[in-house]
Amino acid sequence: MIAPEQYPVLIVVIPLLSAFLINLIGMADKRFCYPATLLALGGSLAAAVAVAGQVAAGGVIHYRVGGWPPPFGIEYVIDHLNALVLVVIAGVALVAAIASKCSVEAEFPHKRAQFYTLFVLLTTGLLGMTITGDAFNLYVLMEISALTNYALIAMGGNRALVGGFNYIIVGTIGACFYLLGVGHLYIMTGSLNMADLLHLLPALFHTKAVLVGAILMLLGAWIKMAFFPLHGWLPNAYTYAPSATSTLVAPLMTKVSVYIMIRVLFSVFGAYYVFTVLPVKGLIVWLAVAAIVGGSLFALAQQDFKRMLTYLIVAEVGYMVGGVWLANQWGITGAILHIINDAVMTLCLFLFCAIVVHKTKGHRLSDMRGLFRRMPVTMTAFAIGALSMIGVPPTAGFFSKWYLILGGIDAHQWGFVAALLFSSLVNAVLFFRIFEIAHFEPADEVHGHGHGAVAIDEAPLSMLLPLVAVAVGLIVLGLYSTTLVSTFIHYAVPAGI
Amino acid sequence: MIWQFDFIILALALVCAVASISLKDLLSAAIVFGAYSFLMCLLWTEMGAVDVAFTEAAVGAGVSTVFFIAAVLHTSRQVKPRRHGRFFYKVIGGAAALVIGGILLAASADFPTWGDPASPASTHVSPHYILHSIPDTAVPNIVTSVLADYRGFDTMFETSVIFVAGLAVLAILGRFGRRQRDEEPAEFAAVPIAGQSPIIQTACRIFVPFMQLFALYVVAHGHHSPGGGFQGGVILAASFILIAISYDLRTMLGRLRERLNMLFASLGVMIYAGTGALCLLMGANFLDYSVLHHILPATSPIMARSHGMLAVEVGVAFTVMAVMVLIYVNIASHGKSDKGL
Amino acid sequence: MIDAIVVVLFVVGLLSFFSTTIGILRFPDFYSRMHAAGKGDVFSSVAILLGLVVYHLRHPSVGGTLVAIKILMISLFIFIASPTATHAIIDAGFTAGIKPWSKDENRPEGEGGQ
Amino acid sequence: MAELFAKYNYWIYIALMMIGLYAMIAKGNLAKKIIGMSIFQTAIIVFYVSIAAKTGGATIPIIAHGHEGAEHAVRVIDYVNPLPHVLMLTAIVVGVATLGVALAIAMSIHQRYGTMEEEEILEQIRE
Amino acid sequence: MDTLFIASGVAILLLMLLTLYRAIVGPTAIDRLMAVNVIGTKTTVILVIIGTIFHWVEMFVDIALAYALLNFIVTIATARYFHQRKNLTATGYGLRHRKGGAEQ
Repeated sequence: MIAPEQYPVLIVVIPLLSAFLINLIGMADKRFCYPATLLALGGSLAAAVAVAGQVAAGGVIHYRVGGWPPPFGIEYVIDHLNALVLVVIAGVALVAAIASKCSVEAEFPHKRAQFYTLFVLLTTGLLGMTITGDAFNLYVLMEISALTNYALIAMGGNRALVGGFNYIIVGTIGACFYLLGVGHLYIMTGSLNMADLLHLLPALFHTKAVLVGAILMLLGAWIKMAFFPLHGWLPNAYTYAPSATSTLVAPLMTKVSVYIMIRVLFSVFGAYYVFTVLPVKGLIVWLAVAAIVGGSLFALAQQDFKRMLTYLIVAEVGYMVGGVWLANQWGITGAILHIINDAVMTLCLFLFCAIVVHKTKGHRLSDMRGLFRRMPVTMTAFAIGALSMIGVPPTAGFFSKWYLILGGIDAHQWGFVAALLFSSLVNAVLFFRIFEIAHFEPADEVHGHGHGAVAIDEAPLSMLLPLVAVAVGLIVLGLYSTTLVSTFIHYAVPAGI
Repeated sequence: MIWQFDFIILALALVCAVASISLKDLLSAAIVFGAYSFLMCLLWTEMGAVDVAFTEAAVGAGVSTVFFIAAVLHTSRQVKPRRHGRFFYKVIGGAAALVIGGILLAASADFPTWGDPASPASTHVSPHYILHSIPDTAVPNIVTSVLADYRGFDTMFETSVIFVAGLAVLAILGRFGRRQRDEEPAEFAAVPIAGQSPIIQTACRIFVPFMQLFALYVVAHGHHSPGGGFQGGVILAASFILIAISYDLRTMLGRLRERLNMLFASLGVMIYAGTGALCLLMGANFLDYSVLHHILPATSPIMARSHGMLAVEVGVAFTVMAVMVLIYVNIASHGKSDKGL
Repeated sequence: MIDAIVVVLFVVGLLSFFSTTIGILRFPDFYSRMHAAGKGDVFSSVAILLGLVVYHLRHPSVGGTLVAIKILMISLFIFIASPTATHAIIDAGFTAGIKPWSKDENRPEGEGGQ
Repeated sequence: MAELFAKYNYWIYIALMMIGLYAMIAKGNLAKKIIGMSIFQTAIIVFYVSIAAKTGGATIPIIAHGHEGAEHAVRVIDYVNPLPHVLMLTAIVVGVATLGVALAIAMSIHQRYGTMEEEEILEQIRE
Repeated sequence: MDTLFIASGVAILLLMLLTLYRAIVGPTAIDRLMAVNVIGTKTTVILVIIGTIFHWVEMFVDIALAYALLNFIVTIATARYFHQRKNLTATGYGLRHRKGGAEQ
C-alpha cells in the first residue's frame, strides 16, 4: 500500500501519529496505552530497519517532505551514518518501552497515558533530529525532545523537579545557541538546508560570522550532550528521574547530541573547515580528556549507583567527542561505533538500575547487597553490560575503545590514550566494587523483600527479558562490529582525512 | 521598515528588559514584561513581520503574561534579597554573557547591513517563495504558504511542541486519581464563587463573542491576511481565559470541559498529521497536498494545496486553543481545576 | 481640507496623550494618576484613531470604508475596554487598601497599603 | 541617517541576549530565571526578524493582487523576506511552550519546598 | 502625510518612554499596571499608524483589533490577583504565602 520509497518518513510519522492516538486511548482506558506504545515503536523500528537495508544496498536516500525540492522544502537525508543511528534509537526506545511497564505502574499509575504519549513523542523527536537534513527542522525537533524530556524527568517529583528545572534553563540555553548559530549561517548564506550550506559555506570560510556560527552550534550541541565543563545539569536530572524515563533518556539523549555534533561538523561545515581551518582540534581533545578523567573520578566518588552511572555518561561523552576530534579514520570510526555501543551499554546498565529500583526501592550501592543470590540472571546480564563498559574483548565496548585507542595513537594524542586506559581502569574498579557488594555482602533485611536471602526473587519478566536481550545484543554487536564498520561506518567517515 | 520607530522601540525594549530582570517584586516584573512584549510586537510590525507581530500580540497580551501572573499568585511574589551566596553565579553569568556578547559582536561586523535587499538571506532561497507562492499554492500570504506548505513539516512539529507543552503541564501539575474518588460536583460545591464586579462581567459578555468570532475569522482568513491557526487559536484561548478571570474558572470549564479540551488538543495535531498521512496513502510524499485534488471535488492540484493548508491551519487552531486553555487552567488552579486566578 | 481635519485630530490626540503622561508622572497618588490615565488615554487614542478613519475615507472606496469601519471598531473596543480596565485597576487598588492622598497628609508615595 | 543604524538592530539583540543569559545564570529566583529565558528567546527573534528586513519600500510578505488596483508582476524587491518570519513564528510558539512548562515545574518546586530561591531549595536538599 | 504619521508615531513612542518611567519606578504594582495599560492602548494606535505608513492598513488593522480585544485581559487578571491576595506591596515572602495559597 505504501511504496518503499516512503519508508523514511514513516520512521517519524508512525510514532508521531500514534502518540496522539495513545493519548486518546488513554482517556478511554489506560491499560491499552502500553501495547499501543509497543506497536508504535515496533512499527517505527521496522521502518528504520527497512530503510537501513535500503541504504546498505543502494546508498544515500533523499526524501522530499511535501514534494518540494531541497533548498525550498525540508529534506530527509538518510546516509550510512544516520540509518544506523535510527535503528539504534528505535530499538533502544522499543526495549525501554517494554521494560517500562512495571516501573510506570509502580511510580505513576494515574499518569500512564501522559507518560506513554510523552515517551513516544520523545522518541519521535530523537528520530526526527537524526533523520532530518534541514538545520532549522533539527531545532524544532530538538525542542520537542527537550520539552518531553523536561516533563518526563519532572514527573519524578521532589528532587527531580529541581533537576528538571535546571535542565530546562540549561537546555534552553543550548537550543538557543544552536538556533543562533543557524541564524549566523542563514544571514551569511540564505539557506537552511544542510547540503546546500555545505555547498555555499566554503566561499565564506574566512568570515568571522561563520566561525561564530560554528562555535555557537558546537556550544549548543555540547550543552545538550553534557560535555565536560557544561555537564552540571545532567547528574541531578538523570539521577532523580523516574526509572522508566532514565532508561530511555540516558542511553539516547547524549548520543543523539553527539550524532548532531558529527552531523553539523561534517554535513554543514565539512571536514576541511572543521579540522584544517579551525585551530581548536588539540584543545577539544584535551577537553575530552578532561571529560573522561573528570567523569570517571566523579563516578568513583559516588555512593549512589544511578548517580555513578550518570557520571559515567559524562565520561563516555568525552570518548566520543575526543574520538571525532582526533580527526582520523580510526578515531571517527571509533566515535561512531561508540555511539551505538554506548547507547546499548547504557541501556543495559539503566535497565538493571530500573530493576534494582523496582525490587529494592532504592538505587544506592548499599541496596545491591546480596543481589547475586536473589537475581542471578539479572546480575549476569548486568555483568555483561559492566564488562562491556570496562572494555573486555568479546563485548561491544572493547571494539569501539580499540578503534579510539588506535586513533589516539595515530594522532599522537597520548593524553587521550592514557585517559581511555585510565577510564577503563576506573570502570573496572567501580563495577568490581558493585560485584563485590552484590556477591559477598549479605542481603539487607531492612529492605523488605529479602526474607531468606537465598530465595531467588527475579525481576518481572517484562523487565528481565529486555535486559537479557540487551546483554546478548552487546555480545552480538561485539562479534559483528567489523561487519558494522565495513557496511555502514566506513561510508560515514568523511573522505580525505 | 521604519527606522525612526525601530530606534526608539529597541531602546524602550532594552529598558523594559533590564527593569523586568532587576525588579524585586515578581508581579511588577511580570507586568513590565508584558510591556516588553507590546514593544516587541510593535518592533516586528515596523519591520514588516506582520504574522510574527500578530502571534506576539496574541501570545503576549492574551496568554503568557496571564500565565505569569497566575504562577506568581500560587508562589511567592517577592524576590528575597540576598547579601551573599550567589557571587559565584554572578561572576559566571557575567563572564558568559560578556564572552558570548563579545563573539556575537565580532560576528556582527561581517553581517550585511540591516535591511540590505542584496543580502544573501534575501537573494538565495526566499525569492523563490515570493515568486512562486501564488503559482504554486494560490495563497497570497507568503508566510502562510511557507509555514503550512513549503516548510509545513516544521509547523507540524511546532504544533506537536505545543501539544507536548500542554501534556507536560498536565503531567507535572495535574492531580490524577483523586478526582475519581471525590465526585466532581461535591468538590465544586465546597468552593464559593468569587467573580469580578458586574462592570467587568458585562464588558466580558460584550467582548467574548467578538473575540471568538474574530478568532474564527483570523483562522479562516490566514491565506489572505496576517493570521492563521496559531493566532486564531491563541485568541480563542484568550476568550476562554477572559471568561475564567471575569467570572470563574468553573464557569469557563462549564463551557469547555477538560476532557473535551484534551480531545481537541489531540485532535488538532491529528488533523495535521492525518492530512499528511492521507497524502502519503494516496501515493504522494508526506504533506504533499496537491494529491488531494483527487478527493476534493472540482479542484486543481494548486487549489488542493490551498485547501490542504486550510485544513492544517484548522488543526493548528484546535491544538493551540486547547493547549493554551489547558495550561491556563492548570497553572491558575495549581492543577486542581476547581478555582483559580 | 480633509488633511487639515486629520492633522487637527492628531494634534488633539497627541496633546491629550502628552497631558496624560504628565498626569501619570506628576500626580501625587495612585487615584489621581489613574484619573489622568483613565480619561486621557481613551480620549487621545480615540482622537488619533478618528484621525486615521478620516484619512482612510479621503478617497471613497470599498476597501477604504472597510478599513475605516474596522478602525472605528477598534476605537469602540478601546472605548469599552479601557474604562473597564481603569475600573478594574481602581478596584484592585481599593481592595489592596491604597488610601487616597489628601493635602494635609504628607506621607511618601505608595505607602498607603497595609 | 539610516546608514548610521546599519548594525543597530544587531547590537541591541546582542544586548538583550546578554541580559537574558546573565539573568538565567546569575539570578537565584526561579521566576527571574524564567523571565531571563523569555528575554533570551525574544533576542533571537529580534535577530532573525532583522535579517528579514529590506530597505527601499519593501512591504509585508503578502502578495498584493488587486491591492491598489494594479495587477503587476511580483517583484522580489517589493516584499520582505518571508522565511525568517516563518521560522520565528515557530520560535515564539516554542517560547510560550517552554514558558508554560517552566512555570509548571517552578510551581511544583514551590509547592514542595515552599520557596522559589535556588539557595534555599539547595539548603533544604542538603538537610 | 507620511511625515505626520511618522512624526506622531515617534511622539507617541517618546511619550511612551515617559509612561514607562511610571511602569518601572512604580511605586506599587498597580501603578505599573496602569502605565502598562496605557502603553498597551497606545500600541494599538501605533499599529494602525504603522499600517498607514506602509500604505496597506488592511493588513494591520487585524493585529490592532486583536490588541484592542486582548489588551485588558492582563489588567483584569492582575485585578483578580489583588482580590485574592490583598497585599499591595510584595511583602510576606515564602512559606507564609504558601500557606495562604493552600487555604484558598
